[in-house]
Amino acid sequence: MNKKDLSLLVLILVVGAVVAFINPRFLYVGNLSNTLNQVGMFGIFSIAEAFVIIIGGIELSVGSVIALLGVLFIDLIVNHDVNWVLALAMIIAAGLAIGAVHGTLVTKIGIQPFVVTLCGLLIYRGAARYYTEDATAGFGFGASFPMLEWLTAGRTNILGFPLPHSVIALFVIAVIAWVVLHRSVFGRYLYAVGKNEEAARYSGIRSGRVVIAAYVICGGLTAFAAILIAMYTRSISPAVHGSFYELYAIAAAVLGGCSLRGGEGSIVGVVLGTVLLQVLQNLVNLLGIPSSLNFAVMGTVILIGVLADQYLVQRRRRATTAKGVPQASGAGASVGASAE
Amino acid sequence: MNKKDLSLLVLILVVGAVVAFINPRFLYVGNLSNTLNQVGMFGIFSIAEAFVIIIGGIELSVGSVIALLGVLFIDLIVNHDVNWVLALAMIIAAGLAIGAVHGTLVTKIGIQPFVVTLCGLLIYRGAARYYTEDATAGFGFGASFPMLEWLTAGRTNILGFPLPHSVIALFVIAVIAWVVLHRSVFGRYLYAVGKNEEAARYSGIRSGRVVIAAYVICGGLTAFAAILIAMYTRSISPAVHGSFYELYAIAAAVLGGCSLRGGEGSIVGVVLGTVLLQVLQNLVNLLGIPSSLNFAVMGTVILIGVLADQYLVQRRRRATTAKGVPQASGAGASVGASAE
Amino acid sequence: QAADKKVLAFVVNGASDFWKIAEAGVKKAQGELPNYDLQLKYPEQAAAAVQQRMMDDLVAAGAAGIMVSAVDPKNQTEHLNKVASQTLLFTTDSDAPNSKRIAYIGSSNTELGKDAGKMMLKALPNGGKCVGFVGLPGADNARERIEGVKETIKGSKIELVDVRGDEIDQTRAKRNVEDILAAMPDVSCMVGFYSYNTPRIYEVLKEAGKLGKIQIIGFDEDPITLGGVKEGSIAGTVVQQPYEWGYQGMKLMAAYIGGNKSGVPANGIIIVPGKVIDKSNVDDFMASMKAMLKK
Amino acid sequence: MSEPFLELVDISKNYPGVVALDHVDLSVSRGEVIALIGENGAGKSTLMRVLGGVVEPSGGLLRVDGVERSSLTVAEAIKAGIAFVHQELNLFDNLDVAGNVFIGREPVYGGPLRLIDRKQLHARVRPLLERLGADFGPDAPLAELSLAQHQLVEIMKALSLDARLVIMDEPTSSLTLTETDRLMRVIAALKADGVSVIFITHRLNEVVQCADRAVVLRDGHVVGSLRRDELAPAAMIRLMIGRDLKSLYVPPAAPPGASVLDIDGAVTSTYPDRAVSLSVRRGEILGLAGLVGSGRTELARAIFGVDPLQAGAIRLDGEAIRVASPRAAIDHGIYLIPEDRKGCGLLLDVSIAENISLPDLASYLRFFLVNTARETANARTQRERLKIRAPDVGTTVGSLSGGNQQKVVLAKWLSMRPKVLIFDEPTRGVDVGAKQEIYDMLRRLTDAGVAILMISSDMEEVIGVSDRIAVMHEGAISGFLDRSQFSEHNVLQLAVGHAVE
Ligand SMILES: Nc1ncnc2c1ncn2[C@@H]1O[C@H](COP(=O)(O)OP(=O)(O)OP(=O)(O)O)[C@@H](O)[C@H]1O
Ligand SMILES: Nc1ncnc2c1ncn2[C@@H]1O[C@H](COP(=O)(O)OP(=O)(O)OP(=O)(O)O)[C@@H](O)[C@H]1O
Ligand SMILES: [Mg+2]
Ligand SMILES: [Mg+2]
Repeated sequence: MNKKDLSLLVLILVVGAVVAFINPRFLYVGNLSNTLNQVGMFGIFSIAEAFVIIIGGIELSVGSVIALLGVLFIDLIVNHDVNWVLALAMIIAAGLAIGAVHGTLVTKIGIQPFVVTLCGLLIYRGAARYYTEDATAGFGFGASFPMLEWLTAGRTNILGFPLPHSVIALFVIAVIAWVVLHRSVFGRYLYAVGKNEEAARYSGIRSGRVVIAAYVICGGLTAFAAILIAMYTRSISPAVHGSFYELYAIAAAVLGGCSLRGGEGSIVGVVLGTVLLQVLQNLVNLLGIPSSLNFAVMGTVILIGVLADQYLVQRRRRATTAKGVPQASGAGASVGASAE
Repeated sequence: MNKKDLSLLVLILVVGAVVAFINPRFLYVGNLSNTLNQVGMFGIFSIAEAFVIIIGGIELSVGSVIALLGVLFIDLIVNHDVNWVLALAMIIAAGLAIGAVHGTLVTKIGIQPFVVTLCGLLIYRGAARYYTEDATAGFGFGASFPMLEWLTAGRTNILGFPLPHSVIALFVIAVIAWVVLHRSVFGRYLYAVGKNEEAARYSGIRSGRVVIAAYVICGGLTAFAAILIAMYTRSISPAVHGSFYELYAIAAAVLGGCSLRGGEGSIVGVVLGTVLLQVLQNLVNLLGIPSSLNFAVMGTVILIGVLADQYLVQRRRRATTAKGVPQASGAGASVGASAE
Repeated sequence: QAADKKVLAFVVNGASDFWKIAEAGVKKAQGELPNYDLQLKYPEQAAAAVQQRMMDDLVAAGAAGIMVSAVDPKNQTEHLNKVASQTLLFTTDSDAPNSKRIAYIGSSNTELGKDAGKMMLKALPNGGKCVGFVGLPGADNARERIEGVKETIKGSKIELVDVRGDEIDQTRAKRNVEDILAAMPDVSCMVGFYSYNTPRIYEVLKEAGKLGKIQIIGFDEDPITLGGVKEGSIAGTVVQQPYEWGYQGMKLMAAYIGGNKSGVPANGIIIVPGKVIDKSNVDDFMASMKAMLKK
Repeated sequence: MSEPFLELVDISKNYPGVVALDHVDLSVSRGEVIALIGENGAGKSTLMRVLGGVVEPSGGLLRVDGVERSSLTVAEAIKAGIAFVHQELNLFDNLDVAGNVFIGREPVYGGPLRLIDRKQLHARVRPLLERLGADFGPDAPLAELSLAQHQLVEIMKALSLDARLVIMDEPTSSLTLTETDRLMRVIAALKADGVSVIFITHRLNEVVQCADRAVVLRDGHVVGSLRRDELAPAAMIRLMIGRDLKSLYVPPAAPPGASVLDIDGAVTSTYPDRAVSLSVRRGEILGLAGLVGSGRTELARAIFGVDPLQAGAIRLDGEAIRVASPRAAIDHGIYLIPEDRKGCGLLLDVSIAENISLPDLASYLRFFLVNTARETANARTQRERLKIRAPDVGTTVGSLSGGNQQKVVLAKWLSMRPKVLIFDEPTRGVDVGAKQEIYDMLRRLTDAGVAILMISSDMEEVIGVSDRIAVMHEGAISGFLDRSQFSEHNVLQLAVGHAVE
């Protein structure tokens, strides 16, 4: 765990402690379990986004993909009586395919990732709305897929704590992603391509493939998150479902230390970023803050957290240099950051 | 006008011709005038965004600022009986102040622009909603400020064409912005800081000030656009007013040749990007395309345009190299673009 | 040939299921109006500016009549007048009484709220704390419904302590219910003001095993809401009749254009009353809905 | 010498407006050390890029082990046993040293998972570090290393490849004598192992030291080849630039005047417990020598206001000044020509003219706008003066050869009116002919009253150009040398911290 992750964790603990102090119900098992459930769903597609951000790209179509694939998934199992295992596989495959298309357009045709995925954002949202004729897709009353529901939206009691399966899924995915990013050769390549694509090519890395792979992973994970979210809401209004979720994902990744210039970011950070965002949502409801202030509270807490972090970093640096101890790395960081 | 702008213009003309062919009403004076009015409003804050993108930053709070300042403006003149000239000046000042705060947080404290302006997006939206208690702010029936209305939302007949004043404002702003960006020393500095902040500093450019100036310009122009938009809609639901407008702005800038890595972009391109986005909106309504497909059509046309452009560029390049003529610079561009 | 037909457009205020029912009504009217091309238009965002733009474009494209559910009727008056000066304009869903619209057809949200309030009084004879859930708390329809509820329960032991908004994000809608359940264990009734809010309440209470212990009062006719009513776990729901708006509105517009203005009363207001659906009449209602949507 | 295993036949390469290579032939035999020399922009790097698979030639063919092909990809080149140290460094500053050295060839375990075997990775890097005498560990983050240390990492990367041919494109341009010596020994060892080396450099004594053969390029042609016994600087210069060069040192026109810039107890962050004091006098060139990492660049950055000074004072003409930013330094008349041209010196995708005018735009104003005609005219003058090889001043700097880029960096500052000039490795990658031009210019500047502080790792340059030499060792001045005391030996003694007898 690096320093940035640590200070994020401290921020979460401080916010949590303050909320728990004002309203102890924050710590109730039920509430924690609900919040964790949200963390699970949002964390998965935030990790997806992080993969793309690390290679220096961006994926804006997350929310629209969640809407489109969610609609398709429900449609498959409710209206077309497709076996849910098959439907699940089909949806994940669709997500992978979307990722492959994005990656190919970016690398082979050379279109800016922002443009490619902005078009994705528009097209998939439109497709979802057109497909359902703007009607809400849902399970209807009493429709039931016990096994699927239990797997995706259920909770398992562990030492008296109802652990949501979504968070178990997030845990598994995060561990795998961590190993891939921080321990495997492929992860190295992701960081290398994100930092300096030309140098990566000079080192014999097939940077095109690495970029495509990142988008494919992102697509697959987003599809999986889409299914979890669909099973959670059990109904999808294609016009609004998942809109703005790409911002959540990017925010979580950036809070977690990813730089939009590529080549930076840690999985632990992204998960912690998601936790922070979800705790903030929870806080607004628990403290009875008017829901109109929801966004404002979120923004303010993030800003204060980041400011405090910067302040501490600068104080520490000043303290060490005054004492004559060699200063921390990244002397240029505070200045260079302005260009980040 | 560079090549990129030219191909954007061609795309707009092609789309326009197709629409006019299918539904000649596209060319009716009233319709063109309406579309131009939209171009005026959206173009101004897209130019604002371009300034920030050129220095390598990003401004996500455009939509929220438009909501907050719009609400404040209406509140000032309707409920507080402030003279509209004064109110206008106050709102512009507020926009400049917001920009200054963003710029300072980015340069002096060293927070990533994405984080700063994301917090802005959240906070200003929340503030607007809280201030109005989520109620719609508007002029109500009969409230009238003839001079202000004429200036901001009126149209002047020029050779039989009702030219909206918003588009005149855009024209004036675009000309000034063009001179500033492409001819002045300050413009040089903006591009230099966006391209290589370190090198700019070594050349004696006060990069911090340049960055702050870009955010201030962005804030001021956005405030102006907020007033025009408020006078156009005459009512603002703080929860949704202007939401997603930052995406429009970024999309227009990127379509117009700005790179999110900074240091690139032209004013002509940004204006053309706005025109394209607005013509596409108009098209959906005029051709009776189901509105659920609105987004999808927009995305598809943009994608096709960009693809065609890339295709032509690559063909031209191949043709020249085959002939033995030295190939265009940036051989690595198509591959390097993947990292853009 | 379709281009020769006169276009009548029904511009709604945003995409939702609710308007699907209206669309069924419009479709029925289309069957009876072969000389007209009836269109239902969804703006891509529930924002006044977007809707205005859409109407401008429709006028430019030569629509003969527009029936609109204005996003923000109070402040859109001027623009509505501009539209009314160029084509036939009806309003629906929420009226703009000061505008030059020819007629309004729809229900009164305050009345619907009052209906819901009455239901709450009946469901909670001993009073209790209630929390409401809504998409956009600032929107007029939401305000009027909330007003209606508050007016009716005033003086009783029932209290509407909070109304949580969710920006029409279903994930947040569900999460809001979960959070309220955690924050207020003594809540005794929940009100879903928008059509999708009630099913989300139902699901959360079901998962928490609180069905029956916490009363649910809903609006609109989401299938899950109706299922819950039928099951007895939802006290009841107040529905509007958008089908009638779509059907009657289109017919009236066509008639008006054709010269028959008798359908429009002097004040121009045609109220289609809401309906309270509870366990007693839910089966009938579901059957009639099914019949309506089939056509 | 055995049969050539690699041949370039009739290779050409065209860029818009430039013929970079014009029907070049070159063959490489096992265990042969070839020096590739020539003026800036002669095509050396381009030729090597063709061999390394980075650039596709416009014509000609490559013969590898007898197999003919029209071009190579990077992967094929690596597979054919060709390792490449690029002139412009290509490293990842988000990885550590070991990660950079073995990028693309990480030792793995875990079967299909392909996890990185860190232990083995470090174990493999350590001997390389020792071989080059690097003073940092395998897990040092690259972002914390200096430019010269980056260059060492690049070299390690090539050495780790187990290659048959190692191409080094100006590997020593920012190395000092010590590291260079070590590199010469490494090259000898490679040769003994039967590995071939192609070595590009503008320091001709290095060629004499290690090469079996020198191939000279001019304007994209091979103009000659010198055998080991013909290798002498004068002969090489004659082939490269077609004429002889006079000796380096030109004495100042007048004796140095009062001190202009005084540094008093300056402390930088890397060496917080050591202080630097020195002064530069009007009309003199003070050479600043030292080993890699001795803190010279740090000092220059602090004087120029890029990094804050931890302690100490700067006086200009006797008055204490506060330099908070480069702008402030420039306003005081103190200019810095940075060593890292790619990172700090240039906007790569901007034209030559705009790069040159950037620090001095205020003087190109006409009604608040930039007078582009004057800008272009001035850029043309500079191009003439410094012999920048480019089709036009509108050419983007990124497409120039390394040495020509360096000349653009110099041109940026030479068109202004400085009081004190700090050059950090002014001739990094500049060819002998142009070097002489630059030295002449330095002298002209000092004769006009400018004080120059010249940081240089090139021993020949330090001794040949300076009027006085200061030597740094671990963040402090270990001694000054007057012209009478100038010798390689003395500089080295001071550089490693010994006193001069
Ligand atoms: N990508 C490119 N686009 C256009 N011209 C180029 C490009 N790369 C190199 N050139 C041109 O090719 C010529 C040869 O360049 P090269 O880099 O091979 O020179 P060099 O001999 O290595 O010089 P130096 O000693 O300065 O490194 C130069 O004139 C240069 O401007
Ligand atoms: N950005 C940085 N962050 C941390 N340490 C650095 C940084 N840049 C340089 N250093 C360290 O500072 C020390 C002094 O470096 P400096 O560049 O001043 O040396 P130098 O004498 O100019 O040598 P050369 O440039 O030849 O390497 C080195 O040990 C280097 O590791
Ligand atoms: Mg070279
Ligand atoms: Mg140095």
